[in-house]
Amino acid sequence: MSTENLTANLYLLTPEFVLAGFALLVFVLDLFLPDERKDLLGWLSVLGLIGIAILSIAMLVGVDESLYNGLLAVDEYALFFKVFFIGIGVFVILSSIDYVRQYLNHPGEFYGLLLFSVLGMNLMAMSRELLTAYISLELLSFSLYVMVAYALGSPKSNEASLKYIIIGAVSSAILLYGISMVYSTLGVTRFADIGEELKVAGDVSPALWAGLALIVAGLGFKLAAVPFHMWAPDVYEGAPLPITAYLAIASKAAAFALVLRLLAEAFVPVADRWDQWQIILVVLSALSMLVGNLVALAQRNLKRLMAYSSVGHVGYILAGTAVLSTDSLLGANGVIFYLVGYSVTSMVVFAALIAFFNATGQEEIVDLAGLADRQPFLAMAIAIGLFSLSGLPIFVGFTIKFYLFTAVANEGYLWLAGLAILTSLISLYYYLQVIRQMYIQPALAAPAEGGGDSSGDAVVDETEAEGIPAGVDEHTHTAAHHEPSSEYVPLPRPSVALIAVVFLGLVATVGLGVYPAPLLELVESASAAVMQGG
Amino acid sequence: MNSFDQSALLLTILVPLAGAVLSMFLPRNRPNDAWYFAIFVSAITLVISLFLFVGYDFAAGGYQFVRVYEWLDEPLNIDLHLAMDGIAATLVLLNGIVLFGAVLISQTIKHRSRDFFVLLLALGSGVFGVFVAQDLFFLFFFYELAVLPMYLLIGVWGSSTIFEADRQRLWGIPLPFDLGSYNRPKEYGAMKLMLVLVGGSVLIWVGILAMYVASDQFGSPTFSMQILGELSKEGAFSPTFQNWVFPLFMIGFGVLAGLWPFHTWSPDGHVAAPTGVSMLHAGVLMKLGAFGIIRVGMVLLPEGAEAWMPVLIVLGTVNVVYGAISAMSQRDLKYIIGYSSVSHMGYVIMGIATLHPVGLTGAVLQMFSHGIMTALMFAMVGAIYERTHVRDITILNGLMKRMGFASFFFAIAGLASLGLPGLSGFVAEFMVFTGAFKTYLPFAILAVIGAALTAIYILRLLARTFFGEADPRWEGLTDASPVEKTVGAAFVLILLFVGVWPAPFTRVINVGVDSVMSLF
Amino acid sequence: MVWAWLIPVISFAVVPLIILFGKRLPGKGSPLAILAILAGFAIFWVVFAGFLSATPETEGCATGVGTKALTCNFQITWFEAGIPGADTSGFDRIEIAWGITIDPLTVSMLGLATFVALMVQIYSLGYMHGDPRIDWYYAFHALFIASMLTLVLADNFLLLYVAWELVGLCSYLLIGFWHERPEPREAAKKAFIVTRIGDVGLLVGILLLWSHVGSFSMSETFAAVAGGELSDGVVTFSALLLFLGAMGKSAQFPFHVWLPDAMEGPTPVSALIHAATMVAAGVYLVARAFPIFSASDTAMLVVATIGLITALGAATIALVATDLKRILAYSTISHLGLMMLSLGAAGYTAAIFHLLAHGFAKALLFLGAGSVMHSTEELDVRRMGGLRKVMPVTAILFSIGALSLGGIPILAGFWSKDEILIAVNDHLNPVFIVLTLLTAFLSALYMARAMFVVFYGKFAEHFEHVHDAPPTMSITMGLLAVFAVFFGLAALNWPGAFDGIGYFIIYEKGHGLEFVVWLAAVSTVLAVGAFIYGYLAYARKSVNLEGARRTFALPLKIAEGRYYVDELYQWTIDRVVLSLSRFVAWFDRALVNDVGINGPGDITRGLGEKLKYHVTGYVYSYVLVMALGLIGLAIFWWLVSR
Amino acid sequence: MVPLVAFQLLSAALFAIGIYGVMARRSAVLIVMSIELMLNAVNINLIAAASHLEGTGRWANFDGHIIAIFIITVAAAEVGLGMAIILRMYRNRSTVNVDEINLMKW
Repeated sequence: MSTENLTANLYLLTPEFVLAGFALLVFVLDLFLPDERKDLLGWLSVLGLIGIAILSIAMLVGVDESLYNGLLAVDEYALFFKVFFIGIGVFVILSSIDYVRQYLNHPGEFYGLLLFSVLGMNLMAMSRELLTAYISLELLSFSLYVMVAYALGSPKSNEASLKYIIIGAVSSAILLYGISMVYSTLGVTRFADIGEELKVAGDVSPALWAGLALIVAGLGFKLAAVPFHMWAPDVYEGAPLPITAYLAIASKAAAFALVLRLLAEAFVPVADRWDQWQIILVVLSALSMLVGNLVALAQRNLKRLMAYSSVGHVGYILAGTAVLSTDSLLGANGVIFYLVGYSVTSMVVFAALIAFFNATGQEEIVDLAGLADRQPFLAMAIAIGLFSLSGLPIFVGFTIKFYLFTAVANEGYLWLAGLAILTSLISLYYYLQVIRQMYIQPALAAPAEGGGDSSGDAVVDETEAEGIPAGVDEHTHTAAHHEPSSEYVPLPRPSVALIAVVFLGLVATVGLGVYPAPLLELVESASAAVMQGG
Repeated sequence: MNSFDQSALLLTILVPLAGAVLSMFLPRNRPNDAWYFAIFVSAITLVISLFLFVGYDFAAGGYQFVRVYEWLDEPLNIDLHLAMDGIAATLVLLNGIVLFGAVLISQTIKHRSRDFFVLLLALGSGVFGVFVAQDLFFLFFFYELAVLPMYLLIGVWGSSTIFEADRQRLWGIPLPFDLGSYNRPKEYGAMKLMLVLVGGSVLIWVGILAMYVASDQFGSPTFSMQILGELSKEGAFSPTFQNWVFPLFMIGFGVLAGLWPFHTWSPDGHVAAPTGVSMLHAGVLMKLGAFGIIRVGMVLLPEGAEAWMPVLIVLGTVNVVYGAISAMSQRDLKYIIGYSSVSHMGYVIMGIATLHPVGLTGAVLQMFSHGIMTALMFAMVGAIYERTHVRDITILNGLMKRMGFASFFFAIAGLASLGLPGLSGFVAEFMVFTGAFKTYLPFAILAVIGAALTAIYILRLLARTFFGEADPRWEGLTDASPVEKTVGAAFVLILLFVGVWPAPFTRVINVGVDSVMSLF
Repeated sequence: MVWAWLIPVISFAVVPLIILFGKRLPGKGSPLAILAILAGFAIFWVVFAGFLSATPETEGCATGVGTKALTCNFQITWFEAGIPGADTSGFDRIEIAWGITIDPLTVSMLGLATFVALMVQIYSLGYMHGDPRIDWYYAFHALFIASMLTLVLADNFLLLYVAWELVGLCSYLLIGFWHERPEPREAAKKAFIVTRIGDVGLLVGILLLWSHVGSFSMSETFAAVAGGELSDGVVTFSALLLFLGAMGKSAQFPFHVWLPDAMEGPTPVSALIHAATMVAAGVYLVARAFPIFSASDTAMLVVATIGLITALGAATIALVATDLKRILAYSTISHLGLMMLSLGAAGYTAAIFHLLAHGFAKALLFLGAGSVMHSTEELDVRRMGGLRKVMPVTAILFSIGALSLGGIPILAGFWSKDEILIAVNDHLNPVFIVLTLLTAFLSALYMARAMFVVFYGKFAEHFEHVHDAPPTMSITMGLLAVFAVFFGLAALNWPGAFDGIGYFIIYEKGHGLEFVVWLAAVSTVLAVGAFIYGYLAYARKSVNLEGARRTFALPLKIAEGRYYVDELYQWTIDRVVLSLSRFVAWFDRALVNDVGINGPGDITRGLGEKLKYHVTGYVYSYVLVMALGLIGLAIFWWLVSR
Repeated sequence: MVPLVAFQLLSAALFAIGIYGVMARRSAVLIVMSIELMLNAVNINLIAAASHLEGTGRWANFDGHIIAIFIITVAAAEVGLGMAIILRMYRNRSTVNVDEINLMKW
């Protein structure tokens, strides 16, 4: 424990320091900006984040170092996720500017908190030690607690944040308890050391496996993996839409970034035990796939739907983490690739939904009726996004699933891959229900407020169409579709920022689906760094 | 081998796809522009596919127009490997023709026509891809791509069917169920089609993964069908493995081929779909399934194929007879055609199941002939339906008087489908029978009987719908539009050509069949 | 002789021309069709001459299998399927040829078909005059005759089947020509479907033969059969299956039901297709495949029996039928039965001889009936009578046909029927000859009935205005009548010119005209007796039939009910086939689809609906589940780590 | 000296009580307090472990203490945030009874 290397390469943390300082700057500026100019903060944070991304790329490419005596890693893996998270941050901010202006107070803090949460995620990707991991995780969570509660007027948002913080606190307690158990049995908290200790430890004492179980459970909450998923739908539904997007995409990705490093450094090297412990992750993943996709079938609210579907996707990614192995990068690649693809696609969907919400203030599935006529671009974006999520080509959703499931099958879990494929079939059904609303159902003349279960049931009933004279079919009946002039109210065109986000997202969705090779090279360097290095 | 030869296969995929992407930027409210552009694109693809079919050197045989594009290297090893053998060449031509016809026929699509043609072209591109892909990943990629647009194509531009038949009596006793009444909203048809087909592809996907994993034991794992084929030639895949993986492909692809009992998506889907889509789907898409069974199932897992063919021949025969019998009591024109497709795909399945060179040739030729024939039928039904808004053959009658051309073309297609010599249907079915006679005699006889049943419902349909004195309510009907006449005439000519001189097709198919059969 | 292929091809060629440009051509294209068949008739003579002069040394010719007769084959490959270059006998490849074979059978059929077709088409000029769709009529005619000629020329079974189906199609189209009326529509459908059922047998038979011989070529197949390469079972089965096809086309019991209904078509069509040529195709097929049939006694017996049943049954119905055309139709069926019987009795020559003689006579009769209908627009013989007053030409010509067919000596029918009687007498047991004679008597009787009721006896006044047939019709009838009278002389040996049909159309060995005196005498007596009785009964009305009617009330009723075969079919279709199909359709929707396909989907969705309630909304329940999950996880972990 | 397992049992019990409190209590405030209980259980565990590790005397391993300190800080922040949210809930709905806080379910 020599002291010089504690500060030797401190400069490697510059991006983080800058980010923290920048976040504080935003807070401060907020005080001086008049309310109507608050948008500037949003744009400023976007610019700042981009700058930081460039900075970190410029500084850290090819660096593979370990700070604070192995508490933080600065390697390709961390860099990859840093840029990834910053990217997500940028997109979320871009897509939330209008929303914030329309629905939220205190934009300044909003952007500041968002920046802090990005910092937290970056640290999660870097941390190689339990406490550090925990602290950065809390940094993320706290910002999220606040942001979920951000819609002050809305009881839903409030309830969501309450539930979120209670469950969050409980699970962080669980996580800490697990940490303490591991610490008390092994006496170490660095991932790598844990790995070493586990290698030498003869038989695993109850305290140890209890502790490991506790850690997994604690992280399971962050991942929203079954059975630690139940907060997700409520929080997603209650939170402001951009925050829902942020939860669904960023916090999940960050949690996986942490889990991946933990597994890679602490568990995977312990070859014989890892073979046993894989099965635990496998079970979690199977449960998540099934529950997430099945319950999503019964949803009426778009945010809840996305919540459950994201639980399902967590199941897939968990399957990927279960098949990590030292001799093949396939699993790690699959997980990271899937995270990127999934985030890109969800970003498209959520951005489009935000645009829709900004225009209508609705978030039930039935409210989307006739969107294809009212705002074709959004409809197309959502449709493509959902097709991609359900794993159909030529979109990235197909490629990532194929890659990941191949990895899973290749590690000998063909049945798990089969289950995953089957559940994606189930997911196709509810995604198609949404698409059906947008493209097939006629637009409602007067946008129905709220929607709710009643209109939700109506959706189901419409599958039995009304009687028409024998033989003569519905042609005349559906003629309404065929003259698009009447009925529907066109929506206002979304703001440039949103269109930009959606468009870039679409390009990425299709581009990565058709030609993922360049991305996969980066992914490989990242996974190589975490699986073999360190 | 000039540069065009080398990139021709890629073009078949890219041209429609690019066309789809470009059409997105056409003005929304000018339907005809989209149509003209789609015609332009599909015409190019037609030319390319013709070039490919003619350019395929059947004397040399084997895979031609080979081109490999690096896509992903280690650890997944996926190349975009394109190549075409005799079987694929025929089907590529079929797709070119039917796609062009479908686009032409879709003149009547006015609502959101741009989106329609985007999806239609994407569909066509996917189909081309399946026929020429030599890598399991891309085969599956294009397979899904071909299925993807169907939901919207049917859901948005389709039509629902509500049909109340009076309660039937059997030997004078009223039966507890309405034998003939059904109620099929287009959403249902679309959703069922989508889910069932993707459900089939679940099995395919699992099978593909299984192949990949299995090939892992022999050097690096791979999706390349060439390498996998080599491996299976060397007996790399144990019989047990083949016996449980082959059914995955057999059922998975079989679903798309309308294999009983997974066929019900096909009548409902085709009925709900708009004309152009029915043409493409019944005409080409269903062939993907049969093609997949040959290209993936039989070639990669010969032993499994041999073990499972008895099952497949039974199912195929059921398809033939069952489809024909259920078509007999239908009253909706499109349902009759839909069930006849089920029945005719039965011949294809049988021909495959015979594992006999002649039978297999027959199966492939039947794919082509049925593709043209059923597309023509749907086109003409569409023409009739556009004008009458009725498809109930108990209401339609005497159309020959008002719509001479449409009726004539339909009649020819009908005769082709009942296996009348001189039209393409006969040659193909006859070869299937020939093969089946050598291998599964009893089923062959059943199939021949099935062909006779076809005559019953086709003639019933013709007599009810086209012959007889025209009902006054059809006074104002106009005959087929120039476009419809063009498509009809062209397809009729193809039917005649194949029926009278099948040699140009058989000689190409034979070499493909040869290489497949050499594994058995 | 090679140019025989031109005969059908020319007619094929004019079909599209008439369809496409018929409307603009003079006479709506009818001259085109007639010229085509005229050319065919001309070429026929060339071929005939060429064949007579041909010797086994002639290129392409050889002595046929199982017969001394000369057979000439010319072929080009049509298409091939299977492994390229594989040996066809290995069944891995099939090679189908456009091939023609020319032997006495073909030549005679060519002659009959071309000649009758020519006559009928000319006749139709008058009969169909002014019909709006005459171009289609002639197009179908051309297509029919082309297919018919292909059928007789085909040298392999597949090509034969192709033509076989095409003639069936044309028959369908021509029967239903006046499709506005429901009866022709139904009749056409019936004809096609019933024959199609037979065709299933034919195709199966052909494929069965292929699957043992490895070739579709007739000569090779016959060679294989003669060489004993096929087991008796196969031979018998394939023979019977082929015969099934023949039964369908030649309207043999129980497939005869379509022919009477087919009379709904235009009368010239009935004359050409349903009397002279197409219905004879069945007989032709059996004769063509005689090496196969003669190799199996069972098959021969079946053929004979079916033939006899058909002949007798149809004759009795003809006796009581009241529709002129249907009388002729049943008589056709009966005579086709006789031909089959003769074939079954190894009376190869006799059968073909009768086929030709009957072809001329029956065509003549139909055209006569046609001219009667044309002028009177009446079909029910009970409302006719003494028409000879107003249409003498038709009356005479019709009578000639009737007498000839009735077997009055020196007319054509007499000779051919006599040959048949001899064959039956020689090769089958006595029951057959007795019944055959009975049939002969009956056929004479109903011919007498038709002839006397319509043209003789008391004149039906309401036909005052009626006038005789126009020249196009009467001339053609006249030409046919000449053949009906004198064709029989072909049986005789004309030293130098033609040594008798017995030496021309032969199987195994030729033999001159046999003449068994007692048989000839009996048949003559029967025929003459029948006509005299008919004259008394139907023309003079001096014999009162009421007594007979009362005594034979029941058989009469059954005969008038046409033995209720149609009813049986109708019942089967309505009650069995359609009910089955309705059931299958229901099964498909209600079970396969709504249960088999929707079921899993509904279950999954229901599962989701149930499962969603586990998220209660109460935060503590979330914690509870987390805790339980945690405990489960710990236990599970412990389990797997031990 | 007191064996480690005793402390572990104590902390386990405390943790269990805490989690039980979270489940049993209906008032959000009490729930947050129970969470504090759980966190303190963790602290006890850590300190005990730190002092017993490697058996080399009292201050063998500092990590436990450090972690504990961190936890205390974080817990404080957590409580602050939680209370703020509960307060807001009370303003909005004039209740902090989690039984009544289930607008969103299923």
